[in-house]
Amino acid sequence: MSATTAENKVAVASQRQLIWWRFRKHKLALVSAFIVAAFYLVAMFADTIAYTEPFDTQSARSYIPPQPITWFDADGHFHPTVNALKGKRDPRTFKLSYAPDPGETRDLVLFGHGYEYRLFGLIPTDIHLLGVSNSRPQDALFLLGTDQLGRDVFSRLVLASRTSLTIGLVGVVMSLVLGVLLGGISGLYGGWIDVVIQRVIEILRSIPTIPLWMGLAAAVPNSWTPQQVYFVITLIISLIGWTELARVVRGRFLALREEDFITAAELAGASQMRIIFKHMVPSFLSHIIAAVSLALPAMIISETTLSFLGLGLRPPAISWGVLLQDAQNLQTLALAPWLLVVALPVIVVILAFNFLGDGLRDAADPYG
Amino acid sequence: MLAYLVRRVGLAVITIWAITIVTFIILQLPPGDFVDAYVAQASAMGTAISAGEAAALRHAYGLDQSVWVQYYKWMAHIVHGEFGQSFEYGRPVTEVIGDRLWLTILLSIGAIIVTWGLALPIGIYSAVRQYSIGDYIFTFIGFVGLAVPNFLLALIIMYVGLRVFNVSVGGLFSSEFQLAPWSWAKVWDLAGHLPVPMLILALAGTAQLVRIMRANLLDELRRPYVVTARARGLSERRVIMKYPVRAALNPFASTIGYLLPYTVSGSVIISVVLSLPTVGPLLLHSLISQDMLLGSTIILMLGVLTVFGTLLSDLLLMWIDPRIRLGQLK
Amino acid sequence: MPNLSRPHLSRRGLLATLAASPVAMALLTEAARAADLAASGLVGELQGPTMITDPAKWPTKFQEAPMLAERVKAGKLPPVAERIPAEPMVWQPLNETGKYGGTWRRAFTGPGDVENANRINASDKCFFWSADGSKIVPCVAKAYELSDDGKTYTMHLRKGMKWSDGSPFTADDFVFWFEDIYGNKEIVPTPTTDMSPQGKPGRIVKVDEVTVRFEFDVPYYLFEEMMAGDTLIGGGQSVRQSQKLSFGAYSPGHYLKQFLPKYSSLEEVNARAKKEGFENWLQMLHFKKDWSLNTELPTLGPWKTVQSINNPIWLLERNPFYYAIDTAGNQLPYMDKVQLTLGENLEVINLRAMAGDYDEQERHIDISKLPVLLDNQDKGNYKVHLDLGFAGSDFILQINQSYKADPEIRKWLTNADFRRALSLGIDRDQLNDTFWLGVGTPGSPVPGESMPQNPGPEWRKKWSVLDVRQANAMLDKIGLAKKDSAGFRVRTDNGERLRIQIVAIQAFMPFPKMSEMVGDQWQKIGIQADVREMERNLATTRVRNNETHIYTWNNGGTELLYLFPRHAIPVDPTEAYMGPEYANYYASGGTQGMKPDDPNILRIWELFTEAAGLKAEGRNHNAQEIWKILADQQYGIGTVGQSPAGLGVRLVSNKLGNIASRVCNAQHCRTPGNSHAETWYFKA
Amino acid sequence: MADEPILSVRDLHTHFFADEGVVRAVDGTSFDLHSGRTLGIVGESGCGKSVTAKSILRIVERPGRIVSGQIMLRRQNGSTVDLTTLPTDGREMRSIRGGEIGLVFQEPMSSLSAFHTIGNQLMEGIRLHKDLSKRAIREQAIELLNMVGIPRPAQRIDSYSFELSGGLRQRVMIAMALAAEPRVLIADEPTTALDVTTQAQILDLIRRLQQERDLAVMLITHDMGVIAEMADDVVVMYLGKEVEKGPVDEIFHAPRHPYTQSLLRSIPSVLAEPRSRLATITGSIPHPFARPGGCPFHPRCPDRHDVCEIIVPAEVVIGENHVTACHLYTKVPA
Repeated sequence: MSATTAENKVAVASQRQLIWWRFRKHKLALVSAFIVAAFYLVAMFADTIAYTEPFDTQSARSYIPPQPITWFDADGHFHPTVNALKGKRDPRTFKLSYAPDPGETRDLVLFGHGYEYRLFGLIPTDIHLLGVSNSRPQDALFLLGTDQLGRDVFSRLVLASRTSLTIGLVGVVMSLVLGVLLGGISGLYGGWIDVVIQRVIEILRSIPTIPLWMGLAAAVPNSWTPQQVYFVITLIISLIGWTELARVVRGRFLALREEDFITAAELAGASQMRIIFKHMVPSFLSHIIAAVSLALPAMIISETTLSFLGLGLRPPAISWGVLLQDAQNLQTLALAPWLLVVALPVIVVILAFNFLGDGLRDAADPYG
Repeated sequence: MLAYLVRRVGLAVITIWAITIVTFIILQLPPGDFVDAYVAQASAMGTAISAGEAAALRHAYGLDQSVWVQYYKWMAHIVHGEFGQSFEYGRPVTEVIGDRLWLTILLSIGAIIVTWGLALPIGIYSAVRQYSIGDYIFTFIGFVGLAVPNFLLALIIMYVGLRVFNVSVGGLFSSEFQLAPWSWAKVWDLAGHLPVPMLILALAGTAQLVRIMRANLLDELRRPYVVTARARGLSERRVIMKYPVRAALNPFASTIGYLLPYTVSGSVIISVVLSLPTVGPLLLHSLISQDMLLGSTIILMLGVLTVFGTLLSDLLLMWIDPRIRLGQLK
Repeated sequence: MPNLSRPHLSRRGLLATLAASPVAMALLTEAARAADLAASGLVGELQGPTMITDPAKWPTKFQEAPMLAERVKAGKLPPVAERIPAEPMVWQPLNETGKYGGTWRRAFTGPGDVENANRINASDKCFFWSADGSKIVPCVAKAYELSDDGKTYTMHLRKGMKWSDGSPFTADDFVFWFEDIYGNKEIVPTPTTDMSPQGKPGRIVKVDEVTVRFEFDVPYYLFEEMMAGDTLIGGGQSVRQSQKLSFGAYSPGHYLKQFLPKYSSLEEVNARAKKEGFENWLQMLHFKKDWSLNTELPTLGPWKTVQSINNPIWLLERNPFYYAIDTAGNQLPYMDKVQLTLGENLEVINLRAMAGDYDEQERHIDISKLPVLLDNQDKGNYKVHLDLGFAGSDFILQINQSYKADPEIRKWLTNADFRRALSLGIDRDQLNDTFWLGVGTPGSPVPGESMPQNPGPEWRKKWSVLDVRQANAMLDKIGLAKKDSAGFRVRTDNGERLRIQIVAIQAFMPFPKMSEMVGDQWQKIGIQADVREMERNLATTRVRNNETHIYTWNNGGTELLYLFPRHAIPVDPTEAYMGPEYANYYASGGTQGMKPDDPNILRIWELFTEAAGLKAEGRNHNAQEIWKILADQQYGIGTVGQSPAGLGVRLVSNKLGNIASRVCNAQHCRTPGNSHAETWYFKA
Repeated sequence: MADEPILSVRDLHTHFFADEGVVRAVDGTSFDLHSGRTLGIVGESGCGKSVTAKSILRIVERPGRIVSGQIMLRRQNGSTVDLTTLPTDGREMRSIRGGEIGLVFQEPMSSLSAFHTIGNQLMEGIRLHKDLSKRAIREQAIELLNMVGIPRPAQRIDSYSFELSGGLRQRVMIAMALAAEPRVLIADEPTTALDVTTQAQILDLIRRLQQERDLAVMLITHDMGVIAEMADDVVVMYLGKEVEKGPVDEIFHAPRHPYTQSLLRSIPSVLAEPRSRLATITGSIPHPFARPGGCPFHPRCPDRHDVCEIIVPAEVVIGENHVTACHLYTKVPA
């Protein structure tokens, strides 16, 4: 029956097209999708976009404020430059101050040379998106200022995005899968499975998170590398995050089981998996999307809490949470408020993920 | 109904018992014991405790016994309505916790009320006016609240309070009431100190609740019963408040039980920063110093409150959700 | 998983010379630093009140605080003349005679912070140190004699001295401690080396009511220092009998007897313990003898606890029987109360300090906030003082000599040239500028040049200056010439990158961040350092289990090596970051732990053990020899020291009088203990 | 038709304004409802039937909006009002919803709130439109339930929707729609989710109530069988446009528009089982945004000409009350 298969194709295509159309009409979601994509691009090319080696400490660069770029030269031609800086610690106030060294300007160049790295871990190169002429970038370029150890904030942010947007998300995905799966099983099968899962959730949720973290983190072997420790800590955080979702999913499953369209689908002989993913999951997609867009910041914030417990993460595992935690002190607030800029990408990414989620939900909406 | 209650209370008791075991195991996970922590702390202060003394202390505090013996002794205490002795404070655990538990509950309930009071209306507004300017503004503020760690927020508030308003934020009592016995003046003083920590504590929770309320309500608003209610001639306001909001609120009833440990977990760091006399810092401290009985008692108390909170919220759910009440849903 | 390893850096090391950098900062030379510190006006002269020891100059008429005068009037307290000993401690205050009254507001961090007020109550020590920390001076005891053979130490107490409850304080209280506390194996299972020179236990004997004799079987010339130092025997009641400790040479026997089985029966004391909520009598005793917990405990210091430490406010009130007066005959202290308010977080304490919430605070003040603290001086109505310390290093990398889990790592940690190269690879000026704001002195861990045990100025720089080229040459020579593609040296056994772990906990100073900087600097010598930040308890457990490669701490207290050796040499298993198994061996007399195969460590032990039986000159010589070995061997890599980083950033309210412009910042001075807070007062 | 229509819709256009473009969900529909008569509106899903019903009640959800046209309602007091001019949430419009026009919706389960008893929801409708005492309202509600054929109505009034079978729920829905004695009943696919027997019972009930109360019924369905059984007049809609309109007999016996023809062709016999579905019409309904130019039906039309792709056909009068919009019947040069 070639006629019908052709027909089906049209139907399927149009269904997909439908979702795409619906998604496209959600302008903010579209923009968000681009932002998320841009962040992942940045993470992918982190070393290229960073212009200074993010771990390079130098006391002579401690707490440099964000540096302005001079876009045009005296003749009004486009010629971006930055001023070299002269730093000095006031012997009475002990404050560092930096003044532009008037004679010393540096040209900003695209694709300049900087520290060496391997692109995608393979190709050795020292080309960076931004550079300065006749100097190393870390001696002249501080777009977002530097931290106490004289490390460039911009470059660190860029490199941290890599960790936060990959390993950080693993935890979110883990708790999502656990939550939907266990909640679903609990709601679908009921009986003793339900009772057991419910008790486990109840126990996990009655214990405050801090002892759980401390207990589990102490079990991490001494010999592990910082990245491994980071990964495990992320898993630990997610291990506790799934319970809320599981309970909600269970509740929804219980309620939905009774509804007409599920009964209809059952009568029609649809398989259970098909019912779950085709019918049940979409119907509480909003909740899942809300839960995910909430889990992401929670994950990043949790990292900042860890340092309180003496479980802080150290380089090379730098993440946004680690950078944010570095900014949590009085001297930052008073002397180097620009370090708080770290919160910005976190907010932007969270918002973008959230709007993207909204857009996808609307697009796939069964009621739309 | 009665059978159900009996069954649930039975389950609750079993759950609490399981919590005691899990608690004990978790607190035993980190290496070392209280005496180790104690020796480490003493070292940091420049005091040497010899190995022999450490052994004597271990014996005096029964830490040389196996975990299960310690557990058994603790349970024996609990059965008698006691909770044993805090190693670090040298006083019965109940005395150490003292007023802190009630202040914690007070602060948490206050924070929960603030959270709900802010989140539900905003959530309803955001759902009904989805994609309006207002919705976007609330979304933005909410996520900013989520992305700024509580610690930083509290610190900023305190710093601004000092630099700009020249007030010292923190604590739950003014210095003149710190040591005073309870009186109306002290209660009034407490009331004056509660809003700032409550607000900080509520902020992250509010953003979360707004998102969930908005999502739930969006799902409900799409349902046909809303159309039929409209077709009956109800005003828009009444349509929304009576039907979808009612349905969207339903899942929240089931979370009431968990709010307390959740808020307490969230309050640990805020309490530390703002020097609030709640159980949060005590818990953190007992964990760091491995003060087993103090730590496990606090966790147990929260656990009991949670389990009964859950029981209550299930009963509440039963009461407000006819589908459950009439046995439609298990 | 993305590739998180550090970027390829080999060229950077060669390029990175500060001279080429357009970011130029005047890095301070040592001379310039001293000049700048003077210019800051924050570092003053060591000073304090003057002790008047000539009875002829003592006042004969006494006054007391108004709050006590009322109680005397009500008949609750004997008149002041009867409360003061016939031989009081007489102080001529630093500037002027003070006025009574006021509450000294201060911060503490919780029940673990007993030391906070132990130190301001430190005049319950038998002997103490002069304001500049150089001479032993009388305190609770008025004088001592040491026999020529160094075996007998006789101590003279003040006539008519009383406990805070009015009971007489006599030689019996020393005997009580020696026999019933220290002598009770259940309370103190193993005797302290402080009382047992060369493992031979000493004795305490009552000569008469006011004379106590300490007898030893071997010469113990060091004992005079031990009695004045912050040691188990000489620390005083408040520090040595709080926190479940049971040392300190004397105890209020008349009060504590009721809690000991010896004076009733085991059943009776246990029953009492149960009744009061304790598991057993020992737990009860630990509570009862702790001045910070038990408000009824008789004490000797200027203030006593009236609300215990396990509250949001730890409140102290004047001791009506305190044994010191000023030259005008006023019973000290001037200030009525000390109110310590709980601040569980460092940021909060510093913020409140800026708000002027504390009248005097040097503890928990963070040097990295110095500019902010200075900014707020006027607003908070306080002045900042910097009290420079004497210890060689506020941040020291202790290299575990007894490490054995990984033979390859052990091979390098125990290699002197490897350690020296690590030390040469550290740019101390960078650390000093970043974390000490340039006020510290970079160099090896040896104590300050003003200290008698300093081995000589040349040892400050021994292996302790930045020399990347030499470090690389040394590492190449010892067999670590091979590097991986990223420029890091590789192990000789399997060719993988050699990873050295630095364990750092957040204490005193931001050790984790400082370690990060060191790790970054070591890249230039091809050494990969993994910094692990841990919860303190976990970290010390790992140390004790001999699992650490390098542990970061300070070496505070080592400026008087014999009084506080464990931050310098492996002798005390409770804190032996440079070799826990070796310390076990030493402390157990060779029955436990691991015997060092490094002759230098054996030599250090020999010099150290011998010193107890030497007179001051010989002792100092031995200490200098030990320091020379330590500086040469680099078991602990010193960075920056003699700074105010620990307890040396002092905020004092402008309302307070008789405040020293600089106080002795050292372990033995019990900072701010030997500046005698009982002579401070509120001007208005 | 001599008598004056109770509700007359004239050239109604309801569009949805998405960012992507405008969806013309209802694009020029006109029809009249008369007391005692049934108008059937038929078409495939997505053709704008339900939006037409919602437009009449002014409950079109955003971003939908009535852009033009008139909905003239002759009110009980004799006055005539154009519903499109009333504020949607205003008092007058609210009194018309439920009060003058009742709506029965297609999904009886989800059209009732599970958190409230059916009595609560039923009485709410009465209370809104009638000034009666609590007891009187309850009595009337029970009477209504009785009227729609619910056994033991006095007990059932306190039940929840999920305790009732699908048929009973739909009866409750009808009772609810008629609670305030409206003169117009809009039934949107009232029998779709029901089994065959119940379907017949519900249709019987609607017919009975129509006779008793002289109701004007607007029956929306995709089921030609139901139309044949119930309707007096028929409007056939395709993509928001009415393509053919006329008395039921003419539509069934002399369908003019190819779409109507194929709809009818898809049932083997007019007299066959009423449950027969609209089966295969070549192709599927295009997406609203991808609305074809010219005659909207042309991509699927077996009789299409070139002109169909370009020019939208105008309505052509075929017979008395029978019009269709198809180029086959216009005099446009081919």
